[in-house]
Amino acid sequence: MKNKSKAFKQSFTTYALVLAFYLVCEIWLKTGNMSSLMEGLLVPLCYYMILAVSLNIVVGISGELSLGHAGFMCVGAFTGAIFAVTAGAEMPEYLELFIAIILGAAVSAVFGFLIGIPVLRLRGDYLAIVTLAFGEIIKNVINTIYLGVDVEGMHITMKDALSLNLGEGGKTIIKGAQGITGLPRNANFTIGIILVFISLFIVLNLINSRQGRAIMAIRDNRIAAESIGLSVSKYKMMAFVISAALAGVAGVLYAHNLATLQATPKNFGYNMSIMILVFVVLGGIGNIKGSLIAAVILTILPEKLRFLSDYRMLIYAVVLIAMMLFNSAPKAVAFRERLVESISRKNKKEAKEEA
Amino acid sequence: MSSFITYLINGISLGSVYAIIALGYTMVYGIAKMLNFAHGDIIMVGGFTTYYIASVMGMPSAVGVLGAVVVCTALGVIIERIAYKPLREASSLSVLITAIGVSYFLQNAALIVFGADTKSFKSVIDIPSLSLMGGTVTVSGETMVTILSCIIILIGLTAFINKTKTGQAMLAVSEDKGAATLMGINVNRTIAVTFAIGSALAAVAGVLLCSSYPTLSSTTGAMPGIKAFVAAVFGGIGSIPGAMIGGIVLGIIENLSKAYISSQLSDAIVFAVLIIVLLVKPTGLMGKKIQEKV
Amino acid sequence: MSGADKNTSGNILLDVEKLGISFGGLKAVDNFNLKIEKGELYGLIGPNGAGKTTIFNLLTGVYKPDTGRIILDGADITGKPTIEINKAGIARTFQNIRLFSNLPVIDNVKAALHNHYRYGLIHGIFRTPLYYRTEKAMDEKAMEILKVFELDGVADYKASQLPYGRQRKLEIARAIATEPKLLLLDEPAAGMNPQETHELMETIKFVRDNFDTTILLIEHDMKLVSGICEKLTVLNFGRVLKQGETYDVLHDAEVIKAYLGD
Amino acid sequence: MKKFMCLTMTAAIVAMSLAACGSSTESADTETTAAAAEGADTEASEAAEGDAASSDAVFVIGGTGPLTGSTAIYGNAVKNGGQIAVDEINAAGGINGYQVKWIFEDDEADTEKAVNAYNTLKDQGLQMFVGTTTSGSCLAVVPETENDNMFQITPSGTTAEITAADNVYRMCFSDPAQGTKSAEYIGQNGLATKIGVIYDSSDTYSSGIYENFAAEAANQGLEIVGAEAFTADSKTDFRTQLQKLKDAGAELVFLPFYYTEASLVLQQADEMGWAPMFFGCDGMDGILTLEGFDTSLAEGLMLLTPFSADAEDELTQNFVAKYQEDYGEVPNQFAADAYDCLYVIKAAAEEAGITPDMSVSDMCEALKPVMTQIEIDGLTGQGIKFTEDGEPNKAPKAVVIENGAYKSME
Repeated sequence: MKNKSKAFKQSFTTYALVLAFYLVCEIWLKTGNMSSLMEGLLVPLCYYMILAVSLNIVVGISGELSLGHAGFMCVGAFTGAIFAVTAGAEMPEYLELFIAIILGAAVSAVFGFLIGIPVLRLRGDYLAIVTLAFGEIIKNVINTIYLGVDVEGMHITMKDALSLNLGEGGKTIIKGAQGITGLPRNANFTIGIILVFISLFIVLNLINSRQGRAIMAIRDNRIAAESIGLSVSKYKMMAFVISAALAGVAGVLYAHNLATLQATPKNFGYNMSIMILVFVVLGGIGNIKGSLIAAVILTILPEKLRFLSDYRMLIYAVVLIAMMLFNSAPKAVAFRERLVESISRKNKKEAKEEA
Repeated sequence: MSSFITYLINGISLGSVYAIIALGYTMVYGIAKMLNFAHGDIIMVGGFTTYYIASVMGMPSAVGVLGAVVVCTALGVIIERIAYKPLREASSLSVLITAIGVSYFLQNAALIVFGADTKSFKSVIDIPSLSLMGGTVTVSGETMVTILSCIIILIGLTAFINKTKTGQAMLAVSEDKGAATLMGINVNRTIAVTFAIGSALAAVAGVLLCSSYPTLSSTTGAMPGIKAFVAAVFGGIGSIPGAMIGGIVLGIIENLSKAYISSQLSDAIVFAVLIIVLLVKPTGLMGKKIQEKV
Repeated sequence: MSGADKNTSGNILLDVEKLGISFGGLKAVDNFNLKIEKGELYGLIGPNGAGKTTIFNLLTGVYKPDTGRIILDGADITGKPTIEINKAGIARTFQNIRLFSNLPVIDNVKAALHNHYRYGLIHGIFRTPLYYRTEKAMDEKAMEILKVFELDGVADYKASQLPYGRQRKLEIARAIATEPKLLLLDEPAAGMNPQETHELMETIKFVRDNFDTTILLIEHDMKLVSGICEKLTVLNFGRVLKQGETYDVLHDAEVIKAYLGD
Repeated sequence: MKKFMCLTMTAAIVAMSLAACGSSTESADTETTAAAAEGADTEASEAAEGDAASSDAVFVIGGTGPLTGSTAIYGNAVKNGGQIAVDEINAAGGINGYQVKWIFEDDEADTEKAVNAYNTLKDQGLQMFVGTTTSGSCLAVVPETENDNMFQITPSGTTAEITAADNVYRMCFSDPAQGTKSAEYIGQNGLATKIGVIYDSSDTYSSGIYENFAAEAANQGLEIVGAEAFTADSKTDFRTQLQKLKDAGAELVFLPFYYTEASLVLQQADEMGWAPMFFGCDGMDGILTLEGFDTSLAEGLMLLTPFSADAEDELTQNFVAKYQEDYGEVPNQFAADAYDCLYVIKAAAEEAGITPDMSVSDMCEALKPVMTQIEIDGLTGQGIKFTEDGEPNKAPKAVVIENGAYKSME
């Protein structure tokens, strides 16, 4: 069937793109020509790709605006990090990472479910503001948590490190705003890319499944979807939970890439949620491949603009606005269509002439 | 008891600032149907304009305020023309992202133009504080002026929208852009006017924000902007009285939770209350109920 | 009412009694009674604003009735949510077309097959043999339905790319795919030219005969109504004006007056 | 259509990556030529033995800090302070006869961006690292420098763990030093017994000091009657926190955070008509030069600071004058710390006799043993020496603000 092959082609090119990206980077890296900056960016690129793909489930496939995605990333990051410095500390590093990822995904999924119960009752901008609120709550609460462990087990308080009353040989794990330090830095590019592939596998297969169809049907027309017996709350929740779990995976990767983990407005605040949203919108809502590319471009761009020194973020803002206008303004879209048409016409003409 | 009243008044002071920012937010949202994330940054520009005119150039405060209104209005109209108008027919998400781009732009432009160091803003309000209950409770002049301004703006906006032709055109545009066009309303012009008014309000809000909390840097408007957005949603986004009530309620909750629950968790509590309110009243305190037609 | 009297209750598919709802004090539907037999092609007509679509919304659970009962094939479905009502056997189309406009035509139908062809999320993500088996069966079933509506040639088009008339047909195809006992069609011929309307009439009859279903339709096009409906109910100001065999109803003085005005 | 977008975007990526390759080599080239030209021009390097190798070799010292965002002020201070020191050093003949190149990157005070910024510096040939400016991002960069065995001295990262790595030194006081010293000072001088604290619970620096302060307060017989927090998301309104401390009977309020927020605390306390003693840390420095601030509100404010912009000594006065001339602002202690960092590097480099042609790791190995031997007189202290742990031995000085100026409390 034509339909099938089209879907297959879509998925295939997406996988191929990521694979090509991986191979190019690996060769670049192995031949020693890669700059330290690019080398350092490889793992971040992976988690931003995962975040873009995962938010696309909510925004693109399920059609809901979420401004709290960083909150799930935060939950995953802290879950993975706590595991890494406690039970995982004695394990072989890849086993530790593997379990941390599973745990991070699971805990984020649980949070996604709990938050989804109230959030998914709302619509549109109200849903967006409530997701933003949840993201901020998660960040704020994590900043006040002090967690320690000693022979008697876990101690937790929201006051300060002294109030943990740790016994002999006790170890503070989370120190409020000072977060977690001494994390293993065992994430690497290959693992990151494997996780990108797993995320893509889940999302692309989801889209082409019975469940994905239901989610997209609900997005396109909720009332019609109900009239043919699709459970709106069930499938919206499914999208939300899968999305949260993948964001959790990205968070674990984030936490295993840096030696320290703190919840700041910069990394887990609404600014980050918005950044991920920018990937999705710029890449084309619902367009998985596009969001991957947007994630890569927008992560590298500010770094590549460093030569502008003081004007770096200013130019970044201008580029962002220009890209949005070019990508979405009806006039720009029409212009591009004409351009493509004239090029293809020219090509055809040339082909004819050659013949 | 006097502590409680002090906390309450602190809450109202903070809330009145949120309210005045939320008024501009909600108006733009109500009519242009877009979340103007750059609103907070226009506030910052208003603050800086007043600072330079009044504190640096030494002109009277009134000139500073007027200057801020002029600059912000022009800025708002220019932003609308360049960044938002081309996206009028595009998805609302595209406009949202563009607004975020504008917000980054303003913050970083301010950083370059005004420098990275924080400025201490000199209040433009010269009214002594009011002492109540034998001096145990004080209400600052800034608070009184902010609340008064809120009420004046509230009444003024309501009258403008209900009584003038432009206001009626705004209402029509907010209901249905297509139908408004058919009725001969110039939608683009109406939205431009909306942005002009919204930005002028932002200028006033900027001056009052900086007078109440006299610190000024390129990111001054960002967090109050978000909080005011929350306040506007709280009160029912698009509703003008809702924005005012939402702002003040938000300020009171923030301060009472700092006072009686936990100062560390006050942000979380504010957001939690917002969530609860939206679950009980899904369109905010004063929001209109939207019934989808089948 | 002679038709209803002749039949035993075992043959009644839909039994609506004293249905009523009001919006803000205004009685949109009041004391509405309706009995439809299995396999019937039943028409619901009336002037604009008479409450026809409101009755559809009540039957499908979009609105909860203030009064009355709805019995479908012996089961009380009054006040149930839309999803349950669909599962119980009522599917519908909408006056203003509501397709899944960004999905391919075939997926619009496959989405409606959702509750009849099942596999779990894990099967979907890991593409187990069950996934391929089920998807293949769904494709075949969907194409079979699309063929009836002559939409099989455009199965891969986005629903929004179809012309208006075909969108209407797709909506019916989608509703049929849920295997309803009762199919509600809300102005299926709206916006169609006479040729299209004629084709539609044939299709509706074909659906009734071949998909083992009963049809209740709202329509303004009297040619269609008189051409295919066996029985009619005329609604005016939320109340039943006349019920009975199509010919009798259409020649009733009161009905003519309601339609042509005073 | 989507295809077209994808194509354009992919093209953009490819172009950018190519530009990346291109620019990294290209910029390195231009930099060396520029440096060579510079080197040739300077009299100093000509004087330096006339060695051919020395004329085009420079020491590349770099730093990172937030140049954008809400904490941009601190990164800019470090950047500018470092620049002044480098200019002076170069004018005086450089280090061991080699000129110094000062490079600085924006890290947005974010852990992830700090690593990126550090890597960018490495791509530009970084040899010694003065960074990072903020504590949180410093913790993230330390493992990187440790891995590269890059010599690192942070001007202003206060968290205790930063100096755990043996390649990392610190110019400012650590959180324990400040928190503990503050409590000691208050206790030993009997300033007050009922202490209130306001701190930024979302900030590493502020909560770190608070924690150490609270721990020591118990030993000093101080009673913390209230510890109220604020966060980066609500750092303008302190009235309620102040009211709570007032109701709790606090005699002295400890403010371990930056002067930008502290100025609001002082204003709001004044508005309430409450005048307890206020005590700050090194982040408080700068309050007197805050543009537009009514300094009479800071009257009687005590703070522990290593630096004061209106100190009488010549070094400070020259620095402040130069800073004002170049950047139009009065420098704060971040700028002073950065300035001192460069002179520490100079002293150590001269002691160890390192040259720019050494590898990064060799340089670090050469510098480590001499760090405990050098002693410098800087803006932030006289006779500063470093301990084995990488901490400066300088003692925080307590000052009180009187008549709009710092006055030593010793």
